[in-house]
Amino acid sequence: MTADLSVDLGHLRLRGPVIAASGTFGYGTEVPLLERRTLAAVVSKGIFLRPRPGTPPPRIVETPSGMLNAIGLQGPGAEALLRDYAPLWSAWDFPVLVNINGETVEEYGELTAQLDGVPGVGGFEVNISCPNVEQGGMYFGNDPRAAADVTRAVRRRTKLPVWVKLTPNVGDIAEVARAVEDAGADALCAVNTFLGMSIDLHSFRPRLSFRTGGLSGPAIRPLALHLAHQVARNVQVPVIGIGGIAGPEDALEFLVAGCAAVQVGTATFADPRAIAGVHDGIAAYLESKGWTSLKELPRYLPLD
Amino acid sequence: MTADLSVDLGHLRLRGPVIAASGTFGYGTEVPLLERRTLAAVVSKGIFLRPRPGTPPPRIVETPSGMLNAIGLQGPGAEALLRDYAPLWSAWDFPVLVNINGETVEEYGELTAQLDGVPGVGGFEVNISCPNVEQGGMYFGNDPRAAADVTRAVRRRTKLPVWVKLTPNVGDIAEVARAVEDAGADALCAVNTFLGMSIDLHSFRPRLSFRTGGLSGPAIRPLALHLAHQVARNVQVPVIGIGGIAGPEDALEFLVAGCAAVQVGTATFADPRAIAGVHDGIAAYLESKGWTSLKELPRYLPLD
Amino acid sequence: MFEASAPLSERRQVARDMFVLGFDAPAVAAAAKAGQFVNLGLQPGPLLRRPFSVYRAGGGRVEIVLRAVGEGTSQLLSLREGDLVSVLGPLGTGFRFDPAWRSVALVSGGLGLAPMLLAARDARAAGLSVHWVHGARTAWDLGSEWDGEEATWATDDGSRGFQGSAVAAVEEEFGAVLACGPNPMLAAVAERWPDAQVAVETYMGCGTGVCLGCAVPLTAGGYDRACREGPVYRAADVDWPALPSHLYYTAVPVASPSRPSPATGGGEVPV
Amino acid sequence: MFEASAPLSERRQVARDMFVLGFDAPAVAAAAKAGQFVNLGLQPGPLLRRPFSVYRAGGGRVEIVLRAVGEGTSQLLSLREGDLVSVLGPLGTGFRFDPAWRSVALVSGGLGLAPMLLAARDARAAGLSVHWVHGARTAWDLGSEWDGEEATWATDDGSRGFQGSAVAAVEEEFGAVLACGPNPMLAAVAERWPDAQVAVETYMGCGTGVCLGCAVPLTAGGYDRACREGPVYRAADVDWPALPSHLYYTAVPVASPSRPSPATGGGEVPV
Ligand SMILES: Cc1cc2nc3c(=O)[nH]c(=O)nc-3n(C[C@H](O)[C@H](O)[C@H](O)COP(=O)(O)OP(=O)(O)OC[C@H]3O[C@@H](n4cnc5c(N)ncnc54)[C@H](O)[C@@H]3O)c2cc1C
Ligand SMILES: Cc1cc2nc3c(=O)[nH]c(=O)nc-3n(C[C@H](O)[C@H](O)[C@H](O)COP(=O)(O)OP(=O)(O)OC[C@H]3O[C@@H](n4cnc5c(N)ncnc54)[C@H](O)[C@@H]3O)c2cc1C
Ligand SMILES: Cc1cc2nc3c(=O)[nH]c(=O)nc-3n(C[C@H](O)[C@H](O)[C@H](O)COP(=O)(O)O)c2cc1C
Ligand SMILES: Cc1cc2nc3c(=O)[nH]c(=O)nc-3n(C[C@H](O)[C@H](O)[C@H](O)COP(=O)(O)O)c2cc1C
Ligand code: FES
Ligand code: FES
Repeated sequence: MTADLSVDLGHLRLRGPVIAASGTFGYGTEVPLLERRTLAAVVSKGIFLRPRPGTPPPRIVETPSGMLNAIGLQGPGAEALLRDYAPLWSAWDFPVLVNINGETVEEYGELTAQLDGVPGVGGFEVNISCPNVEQGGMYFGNDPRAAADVTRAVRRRTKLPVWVKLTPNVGDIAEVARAVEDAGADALCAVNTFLGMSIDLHSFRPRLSFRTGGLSGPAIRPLALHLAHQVARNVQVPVIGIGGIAGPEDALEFLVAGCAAVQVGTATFADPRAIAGVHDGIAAYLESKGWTSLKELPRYLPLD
Repeated sequence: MTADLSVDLGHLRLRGPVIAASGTFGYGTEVPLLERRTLAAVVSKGIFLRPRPGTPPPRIVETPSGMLNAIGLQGPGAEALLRDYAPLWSAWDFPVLVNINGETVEEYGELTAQLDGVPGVGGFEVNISCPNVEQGGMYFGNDPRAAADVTRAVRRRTKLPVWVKLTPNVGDIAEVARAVEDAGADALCAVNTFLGMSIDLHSFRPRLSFRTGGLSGPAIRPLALHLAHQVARNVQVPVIGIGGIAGPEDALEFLVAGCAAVQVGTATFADPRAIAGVHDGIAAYLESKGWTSLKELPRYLPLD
Repeated sequence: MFEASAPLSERRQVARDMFVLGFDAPAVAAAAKAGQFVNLGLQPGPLLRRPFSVYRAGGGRVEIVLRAVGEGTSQLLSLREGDLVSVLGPLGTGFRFDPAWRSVALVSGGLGLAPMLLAARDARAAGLSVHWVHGARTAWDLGSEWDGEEATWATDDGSRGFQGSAVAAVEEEFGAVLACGPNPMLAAVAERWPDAQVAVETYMGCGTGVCLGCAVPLTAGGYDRACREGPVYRAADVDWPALPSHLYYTAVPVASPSRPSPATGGGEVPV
Repeated sequence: MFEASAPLSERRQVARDMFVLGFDAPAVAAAAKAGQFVNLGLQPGPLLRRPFSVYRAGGGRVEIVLRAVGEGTSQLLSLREGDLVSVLGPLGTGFRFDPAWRSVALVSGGLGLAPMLLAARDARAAGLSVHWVHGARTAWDLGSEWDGEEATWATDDGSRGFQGSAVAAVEEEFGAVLACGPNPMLAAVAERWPDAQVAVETYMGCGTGVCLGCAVPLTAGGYDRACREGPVYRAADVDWPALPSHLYYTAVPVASPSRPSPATGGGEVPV
């Protein structure tokens, strides 16, 4: 007997709890993944309305149990996405959500409008870790009001699922979480990468051409777990936990901490089959406990 | 020929750039350290005015390339510190700074007054990662105004060096840094531990009895480096870099990023001689470059 | 205290899943007393060291006994002869021995046998007569090495010796009791023999007394450091209900079949 | 693409500090073409895999050639026979071969020799005559393995063959040029032979095309993925000044004499 691992997000039913994280799984087409059955959903690489070249190399630096990246949201733009990928996605038996980005509130809205209703586009993950050019480059995600504005702009343009992906680089993540929930998000994804830096001792300059980058991987797991838990305690909509998940135990920690599902990112770099490993390991765990459904997993969500 | 590794902090001259971090080196008396020559200074375990029992176990959890701790500032209080340790310290050839803590602004001030002028007490490192009981448990370090208040309360009571140790769990660390600089800090220490959590899959509760803990160790290094660099770019007083430093390369990254000195913490758990290793490695590096002094190390402090 | 970059020089099995590893570290071996521990560092490996009781010490070699329960212990058991491990020790305050006791019972459960061979050695050196009472789940889980005269075996399933716990198996009176085993067993020891010396286990950060991570709650209030004042305590001095009993020696039973790990063995699969 | 948990089955030295490692991974070996690479995962070890050109492939074995420049390569070189490594590959787009060229020059510098044995194999299979021109710092740094007819050696110090770079050592005309070596050398190749096929190196996150970490700046604008569209490019298509030249193959020369590391050897010191 196999345990029921399906997840009901309210606005969307997933066949499992493990989702491929944006920017770490390309457009879902790169790796010929044998264990597709274990993929609950894919979030595609972050996209802007128009094509973006991305940042010059070096774009990544390894750090202890983690990595910094500054890809600069390289992407083909909405038009090419719809032409090259959406048709493929429409044939798949799990949803693909598009990770959307903008430099202005209006750009998020326009991008949503262009993608909405196109077969293959299963929903939106709104990346608010983008600099707001109208407000002097301050990140949307750092300001509850700007984050809510973006969420509303997207929400207005679509009836598809709208997930908002929170940044950890903020004083009070719960405040931003409540603001975007109020603005109409169907689910919150916690969290994106943590701002970091690394210095090259040959050039005496940052190793990344962009100077700073986002830290991901197992190193951030305890921090991400804490933030995802904070968010789960402060909103009613489902929370999708992200950050350093490599094995089933890691995913289970996020689920116990109140998340409805998880995303796996950097771990797939070391192991192209990481998602299958997490999924199958959760199933094995439930079975070892004699549980028939993920719903039997105890959750830790104290009120105080 | 040995390179000159001494560091002039303006208010204090250190014989080297490597300081033992608070809470990871006890009171400097625990480990019979053969390589004392390499110790620039010791910051003692955080202390309150009165004795504190600390939190119940478990107090620590290992994480990938890091660890969470929630010791709860266990300590003997000012009286026992002066009786048991200050006399020993007064015989040492490097300064010991006391890491001071309080639940109210007044408590910081009183603790400073009690310790000031006692032989062996070489200065103060003000830990502002404490909950402010007068303001509903909000951390002093998260609020530029409260942080400045604490700094002033300490500054008023002593002419000894006053370092203020910043918390990374804040929206804009530069704002807090400028506020405590204005309030009279002689140096800023960046950074303390990052808030994190870990869940026990046997009990379905946090592994730490205190629920959350502070993440330290190599995992946080890229984050700490980024914050220390931010601070260094925003203040005039010297900055002491802290976070995940285990080897000489790590320390050099912080020095290039604008720090005047560094502290080594968690690394000493894996290697009781880590401080000597960092110090000697920096010396070897300078010599390999043909430099006679740490002052020749290029710094990366762009203005924009 | 010494830090030795010590080669593995011995490996033998002593019970089901239970192995002895020996490292050449003469200075540590010469200084080690019963109840003390060594803190082992692996590189590459987990960030923190792993503490292990000294099982045997002599001939320039330090031995420990262990079972694979997680990352560190698994890695230790996959070492090959000659591989280097950083051995830090001896650490902590071991058992005390008083000739006035005349006799001593060594009571251990499971891996709690670890300090008992040295305890027997040091007890005999103090002129005491030694009786070892050792319990485990089944006969397969009892350690196989004992060089003393008197020993009583206990198993949960009665497959060898007394059926029941090692504590219950102690029938005579002794001048003193020394015990080691899972914390709940030690709580039972404290009930019966408040003055027993028990070696506890806690999570450890440093092993050298600087981090305060290894807090042992005391009945007198406050906390001691297991790595410094301990790991050996007077049984009644420990506040047993406050000492975590949820230090599990079994990993969470999840399988990650598809993670590429040398530990999972060979094979080649398309991706 | 395959993922193999593959045992080390071969280790030999081919130049000063330069070693060949062989892993039993039949499916990878059978599929590998010249210019492709494998991405090696170590556990315990660094988080990310490490990419290496396929040096030789056959008999069920994949070989790579490397020098210790950091954590991953040092760990690889300390493996013992039978130790398992996760081999992911073959990856990337290798060299193309066109019988119309008649002859091909393989130009390599230092570790850039890595893909050249396979390139020679595949070139011969395409009916091409092959001339290898290989340069290094000194005679001690040249690789020692070459199974072909024509080869020209070049050394910076003139200790063997031509004094100067491998690029300068190429005197004849060839139907095509294939090159591999440090990026600055490849920039020189691009100057002289815009149509040469060159195998570049970049930092890599995934090696499978999903992370966009391995960006290669193109003269046409934008970036390609070294792990997917590359690592082999038409020389003139790469925007060389924009490709990082600060990928150093020498660690920062700092010594951490007192860190306990198996790598630093034995010894026991008081602390
Ligand atoms: C003073 C002392 C002496 C010890 N002597 C021995 C000995 O002789 N033989 C032996 O096999 N073990 C001994 N231990 C326990 C040993 O240190 C742990 O089993 C080991 O640290 C586990 O490491 P790991 O990486 O394999 O497991 P991890 O992956 O760290 O953990 C695996 C499981 O073990 C539990 N665990 C981890 N560390 C500890 C710990 N310190 N105490 C209790 N549970 C823990 C965790 O809860 C987890 O469920 C001793 C511990 C102490 C403090
Ligand atoms: C397609 C490809 C093929 C390669 N083929 C070979 C080969 O056949 N033989 C071989 O020895 N090496 C090869 N390399 C380079 C090899 O991947 C790196 O030397 C290795 O990743 C270094 O790992 P490390 O952990 O030892 O060093 P690190 O500790 O990661 O770094 C040590 C030093 O090497 C530099 N470095 C690290 N990674 C790279 C990289 N990917 N490219 C350039 N510099 C780097 C760093 O700047 C640092 O100074 C290849 C790289 C690529 C991308
Ligand atoms: C190379 C790389 C590229 C990423 N690109 C994006 C992106 O385009 N949009 C986004 O919202 N998050 C992006 N992320 C963040 C991940 O989706 C994820 O939130 C983060 O990496 C933490 O999870 P992990 O530790 O499992 O990788 C990227 C991460 C990496 C490592
Ligand atoms: C066990 C432990 C106890 C600590 N206690 C204190 C403390 O009392 N006061 C303080 O300001 N910082 C304390 N810290 C934080 C360290 O001084 C340091 O800022 C932090 O650990 C990051 O540095 P590291 O990664 O080198 O350990 C403690 C850290 C650890 C790991
Ligand atoms: S383990 Fe650090 S004080 Fe005991
Ligand atoms: S290394 Fe990830 S896309 Fe090339």
